[in-house]
Amino acid sequence: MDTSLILTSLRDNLLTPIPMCFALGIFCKLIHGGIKIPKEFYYAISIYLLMSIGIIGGHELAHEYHDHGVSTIWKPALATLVLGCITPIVAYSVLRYVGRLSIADSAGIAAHYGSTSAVTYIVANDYVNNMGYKPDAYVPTLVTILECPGIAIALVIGAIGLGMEKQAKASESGGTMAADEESGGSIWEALHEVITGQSLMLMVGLLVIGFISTLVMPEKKFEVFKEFFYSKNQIFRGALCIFLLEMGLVTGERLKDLLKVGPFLVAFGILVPLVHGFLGAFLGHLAGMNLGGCTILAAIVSSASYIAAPPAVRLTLPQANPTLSMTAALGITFPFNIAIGIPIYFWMAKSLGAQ
Amino acid sequence: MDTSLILTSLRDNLLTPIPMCFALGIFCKLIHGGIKIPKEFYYAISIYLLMSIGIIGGHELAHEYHDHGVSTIWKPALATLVLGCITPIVAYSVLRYVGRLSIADSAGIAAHYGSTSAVTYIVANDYVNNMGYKPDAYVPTLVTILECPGIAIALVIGAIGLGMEKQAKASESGGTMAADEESGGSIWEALHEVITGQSLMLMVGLLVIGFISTLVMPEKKFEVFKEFFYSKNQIFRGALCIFLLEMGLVTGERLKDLLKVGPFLVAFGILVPLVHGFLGAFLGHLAGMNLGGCTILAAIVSSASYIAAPPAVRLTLPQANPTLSMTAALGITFPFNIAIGIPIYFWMAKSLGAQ
Amino acid sequence: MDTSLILTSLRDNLLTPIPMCFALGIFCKLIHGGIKIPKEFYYAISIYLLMSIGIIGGHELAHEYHDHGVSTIWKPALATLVLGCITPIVAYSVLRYVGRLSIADSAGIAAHYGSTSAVTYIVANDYVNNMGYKPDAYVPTLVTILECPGIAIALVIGAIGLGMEKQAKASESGGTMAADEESGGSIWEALHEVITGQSLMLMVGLLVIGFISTLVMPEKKFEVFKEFFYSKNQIFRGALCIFLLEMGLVTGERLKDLLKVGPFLVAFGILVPLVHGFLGAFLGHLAGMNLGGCTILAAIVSSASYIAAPPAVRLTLPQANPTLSMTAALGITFPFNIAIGIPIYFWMAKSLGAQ
Amino acid sequence: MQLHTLKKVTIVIEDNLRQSLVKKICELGATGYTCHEVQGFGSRGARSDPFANNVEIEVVCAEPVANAILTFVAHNYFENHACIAWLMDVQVVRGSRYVAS
Amino acid sequence: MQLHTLKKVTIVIEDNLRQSLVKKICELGATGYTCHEVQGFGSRGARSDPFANNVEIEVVCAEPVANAILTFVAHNYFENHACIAWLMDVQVVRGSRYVAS
Amino acid sequence: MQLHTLKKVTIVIEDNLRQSLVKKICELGATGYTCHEVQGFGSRGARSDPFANNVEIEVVCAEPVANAILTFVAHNYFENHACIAWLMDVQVVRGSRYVAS
Ligand SMILES: Nc1ncnc2c1ncn2[C@@H]1O[C@H](COP(=O)(O)O)[C@@H](O)[C@H]1O
Ligand SMILES: Nc1ncnc2c1ncn2[C@@H]1O[C@H](COP(=O)(O)O)[C@@H](O)[C@H]1O
Ligand SMILES: Nc1ncnc2c1ncn2[C@@H]1O[C@H](COP(=O)(O)O)[C@@H](O)[C@H]1O
Ligand code: NA
Ligand code: NA
Ligand code: NA
Repeated sequence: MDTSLILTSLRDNLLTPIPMCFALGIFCKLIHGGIKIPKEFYYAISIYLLMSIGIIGGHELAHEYHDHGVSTIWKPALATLVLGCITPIVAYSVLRYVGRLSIADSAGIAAHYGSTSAVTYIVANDYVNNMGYKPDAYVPTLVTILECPGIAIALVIGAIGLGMEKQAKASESGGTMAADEESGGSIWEALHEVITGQSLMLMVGLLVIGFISTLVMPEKKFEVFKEFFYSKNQIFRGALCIFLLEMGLVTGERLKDLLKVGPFLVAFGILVPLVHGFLGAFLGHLAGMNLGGCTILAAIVSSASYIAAPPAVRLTLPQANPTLSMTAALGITFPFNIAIGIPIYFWMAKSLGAQ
Repeated sequence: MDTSLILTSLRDNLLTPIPMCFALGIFCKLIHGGIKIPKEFYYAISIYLLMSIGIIGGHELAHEYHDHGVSTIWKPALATLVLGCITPIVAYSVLRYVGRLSIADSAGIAAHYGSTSAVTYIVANDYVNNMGYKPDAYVPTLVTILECPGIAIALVIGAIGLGMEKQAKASESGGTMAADEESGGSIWEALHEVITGQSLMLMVGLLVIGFISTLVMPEKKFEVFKEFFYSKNQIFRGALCIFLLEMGLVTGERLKDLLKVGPFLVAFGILVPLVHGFLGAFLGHLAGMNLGGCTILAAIVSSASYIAAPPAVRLTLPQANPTLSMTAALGITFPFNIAIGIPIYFWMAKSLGAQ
Repeated sequence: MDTSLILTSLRDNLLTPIPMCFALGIFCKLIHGGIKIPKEFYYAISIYLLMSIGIIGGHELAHEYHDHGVSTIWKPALATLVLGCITPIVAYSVLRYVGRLSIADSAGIAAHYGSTSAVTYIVANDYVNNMGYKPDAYVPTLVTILECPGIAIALVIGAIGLGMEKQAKASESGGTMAADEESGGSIWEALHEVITGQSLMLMVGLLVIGFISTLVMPEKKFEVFKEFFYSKNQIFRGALCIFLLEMGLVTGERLKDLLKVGPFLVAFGILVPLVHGFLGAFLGHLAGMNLGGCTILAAIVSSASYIAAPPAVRLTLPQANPTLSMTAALGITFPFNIAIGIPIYFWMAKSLGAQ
Repeated sequence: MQLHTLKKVTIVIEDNLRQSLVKKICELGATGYTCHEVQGFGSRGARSDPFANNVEIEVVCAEPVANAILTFVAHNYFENHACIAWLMDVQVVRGSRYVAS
Repeated sequence: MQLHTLKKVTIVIEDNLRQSLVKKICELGATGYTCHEVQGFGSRGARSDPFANNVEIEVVCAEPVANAILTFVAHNYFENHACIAWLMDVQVVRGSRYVAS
Repeated sequence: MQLHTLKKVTIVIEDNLRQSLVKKICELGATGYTCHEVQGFGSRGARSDPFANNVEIEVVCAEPVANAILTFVAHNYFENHACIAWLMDVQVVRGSRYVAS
């Protein structure tokens, strides 16, 4: 695992159409270029990508289930759940006690880092497949498991923290301040929003659909759906190019916010994912996942949500500044993971002995 | 043709991605989930589907024409025309004299059931192909023939009915009421709207294009269009998944209207299609169509239009309540056909002796 | 090269789905039909087409570069640059001195004819491939070279012409009129707009991406992108059908403007492209291009831009009437080229001895 | 800045009536209009799916034209169609352009 | 043409608040609303990408309802959300329909 | 509800001028704007295809800024571009925010 290998893998990872489309998007914004992807096109592609993750994941899960029952999957599922609980706590602690951010901002950002980014999953999946290490069949299921709990825990931490702060202030001022219930929706509302939100509904819905129809339909008839949603990656990767172009445009627009958020958040957006990634690779390996699987688990654990988390945080912790979390998640961690993180997680998993 | 066969065929039909996507859409609305398909994406897919039906239909028609001239097609075409004239009359009679709906509502709903639904065609086509019964090559042509006449006839019935009612009232009140010409556009306007509307323009236009270019181009060069618009069904069925997801969302939203429309309309939306379907299978068989063809003809005759008919009815019979017709067509008959109707029509056609 | 050959090639070119979709669009507008392509769908397809031209062009350029270095490409590139400088001057002279149009209108239209139309390139490319004459691998690069200079030169001509006219008027009236700097943006702004505009950013950006990743990635891994963006033309030509349908709708809408613009502009829109096409075929042949390449170069040189040029002209020469240039470019030259021009350029190139 | 006081009519109506209504609006004396798609909710329920959405049409015009448009809309569409219409005063730049002679 | 003078409230706000706000607007006594997506720029920066855009909501209603809506919006959204809201008089055809009883 | 009377400028203009115009609007003293795509018809014909459509820009601001914006628009765009612009009074919540100091 020497440096030259990392460099080669970096080059093989970076100089391919998908990351370069992301770079083109950023570049275009920097020179005030005119690429404009209609929002509806972007949404259409993201619907397609989420459905693809779901149905293909369900399809492979059905094969795994058919062959091994739940014997291979329960440990990785448990590991993922544990990771979903640890990461928001790690993130919150660092933000609040090292970075000295406000309770709301710390919890808000922690919610993003406790959840996951579907595009990071896709790129990591492509990466390990390209390296020739087919990941375990149940990995897409882990993505759906990871989506929710981290957001829930971070929001609860935020609510408790704000409650205690208010009590502290109230007892300080000696008076009895009336609780201001109106500000911010309830956590249950926010969780309902996440669980029934577009990402989870489409991924879980199509996972179930893929699972059931694989068990019921003859393999040959399922083929056409596999073709459309994944096989040979044709449409899938092409769509990803366009998707990342738009992500690059959005990121480029937000790059100037990097200056505003300050060096702490930049360091946070790089170092905490590395820690989370290591935890992911480690627990994944303990749970018996293969090299491809461990790498992907590391990548998704390290990644920060920028689709599911923002509206939930906005609803429950409106005081949290969305610029901070979006800049960290989309402007720092996402490109870091795409460009450098994934090869590092691969190397971590390999060093830990995953095969 | 015992029950277990119907049950198996039901399961094979229902537990496949396309109907399950429809169910997911309904489920999502029931739990107030957040799946949102941009309208433009939905339109894009419907344009693609209509073009596909047209160009592939034209392509196969050209082969049929090349091999047999018009000898095989004139009888089915005539049968379809006859069915397009009978079904609105049946539907109107049931609605007006059994259901006691107003003239405008009866004629408006009859216009929907006199026309046809392209998606029902597609699903039926998939179904019979999956069962291994390739339909006759000219079937897509029948879809385009069926689109119009039923709407025209229902609108004429409505206009005459309203005219007579007005006269009756006038003579009752003994006075001479001035005709209120302003209310409602003319029938010709409405027919122009249907004939030059999106569905027919795209289907007929691409049918002609597919027909001509198949006759002129070498088969090999036409291949790429066939690939895109149909072959191996790859893109086609994938697009259909997304389309039906949106249809499910819309249907789910309207499900609560089911309570409002009352039990008569629910029964109407199930029983009349069964009657129409039987007529379709019967006349199709008489006209010499094969088992696949008869099943599809039954399905399209039984189906109700929810794209071409509504604007035409709105224009000519604005007094008709669109909630009634849309709930019946989209909320009752469409899912009934997708889920249960098509296997029944298949069984009908088979029982009638079609092969 | 007798007439019957032209007629056959005409029929083979016209009676294929792509031009017939264009015709369907025009027909639909003429009968006030209801086909409506959502703007976002149109944009999505044009993004896809531009990215395709770029990435596949870069891919083939990389092979060419790998095999021959720049030895084969520098002459055609130079020829293209020369053509980009000549054509706006030819067009301006004809418009101003034969057609007696105003300086602004002449320069504005000349800017459109100095640039190029990506769709004409695609159709010409399809045409020569269908005829069995694979064009030189570097041709897509020529498209990107041709996009800009013609617009720049026409805008400079317009600015100088207007400046001189103003001076002339000022000295005539004997007074000292203050220059009215506000009207119209600077040429630099307009050029920045063209260079960083959607068409060039996407084409050049993806050309670079295709070039680099072809050199870096193993051929097999690039395959999936090739599949999505071009190979076997499947998605590509299908998308083109829909794109041309919309172009037909827009053109049909503008057909009535044909009457307004008068016979001179109609003649201009047919004859000048023929001259430009001849120059393209001639210089291309001199530069050593093959028959397919010469035909395409002729087609793109003769074609007029209707995407990149209009906003640039609007910015710098707002006095120019956009109806004139759009009608000429989109209503006359584009359909002329698609229907008749390309076979003629093919015949020209063949007559000149290209092989 | 020289401004003319004119009327602005705003109509929110079922999208499929757009084409015939704007034609009528121009016939009634308006020199132009501006429109965009909207979603809505009212006495006839939600109008926000692909099978049922609305369009909002804005027309700047003189008072008599405004009255003619509103009368037409009220007479033809109020009974059976999803529709709302309102009027307000606006200060228009080069307003005389929008008063057909 | 018989016209009623009513108020029109316009609110431009983060799109993801749309659903809960329109629900509240109806609870506060409005009989309907009309809305469409917009892009915006203000003190909280640009709101024009898929992760952050706005919606403009128009409500025709009687003055008390308008006041209730504005108070609700000001109290709940002004501190932490991208939001602007304004009020104007409009002349509404069959205006009594939009005054809930 | 404390309301400030301010002006609202509405400009409907060719979409490709959007970027430069909103930049200018902010330079002239507006604190923000809201815009959305529209289709239109006027003296320069229909503007409703992908090659030619309009944008409607709304700006809430104090009267002097409104005048400056309208003057700029009239001077720069009226002669050669598809454009209409109008002004009205609006009652704005926390209106002082939109008066740049
Ligand atoms: N109070 C209101 N304020 C604003 N828009 C309304 C209001 N009521 C109805 N609308 C709009 O007018 C359309 C038709 O209303 P209705 O005919 O009452 O269903 C609705 O879909 C809304 O877009
Ligand atoms: N002066 C203004 N005129 C019109 N719209 C505005 C103005 N200021 C803000 N907005 C709109 O209100 C939204 C939120 O504003 P803000 O909370 O100031 O960021 C912006 O995204 C704009 O859509
Ligand atoms: N009377 C009008 N009422 C509303 N909008 C108008 C009116 N006239 C023109 N417009 C809008 O302003 C744009 C430019 O108008 P014009 O410069 O007259 O072509 C049109 O495309 C419409 O969007
Ligand atoms: Na994470
Ligand atoms: Na029917
Ligand atoms: Na040219």
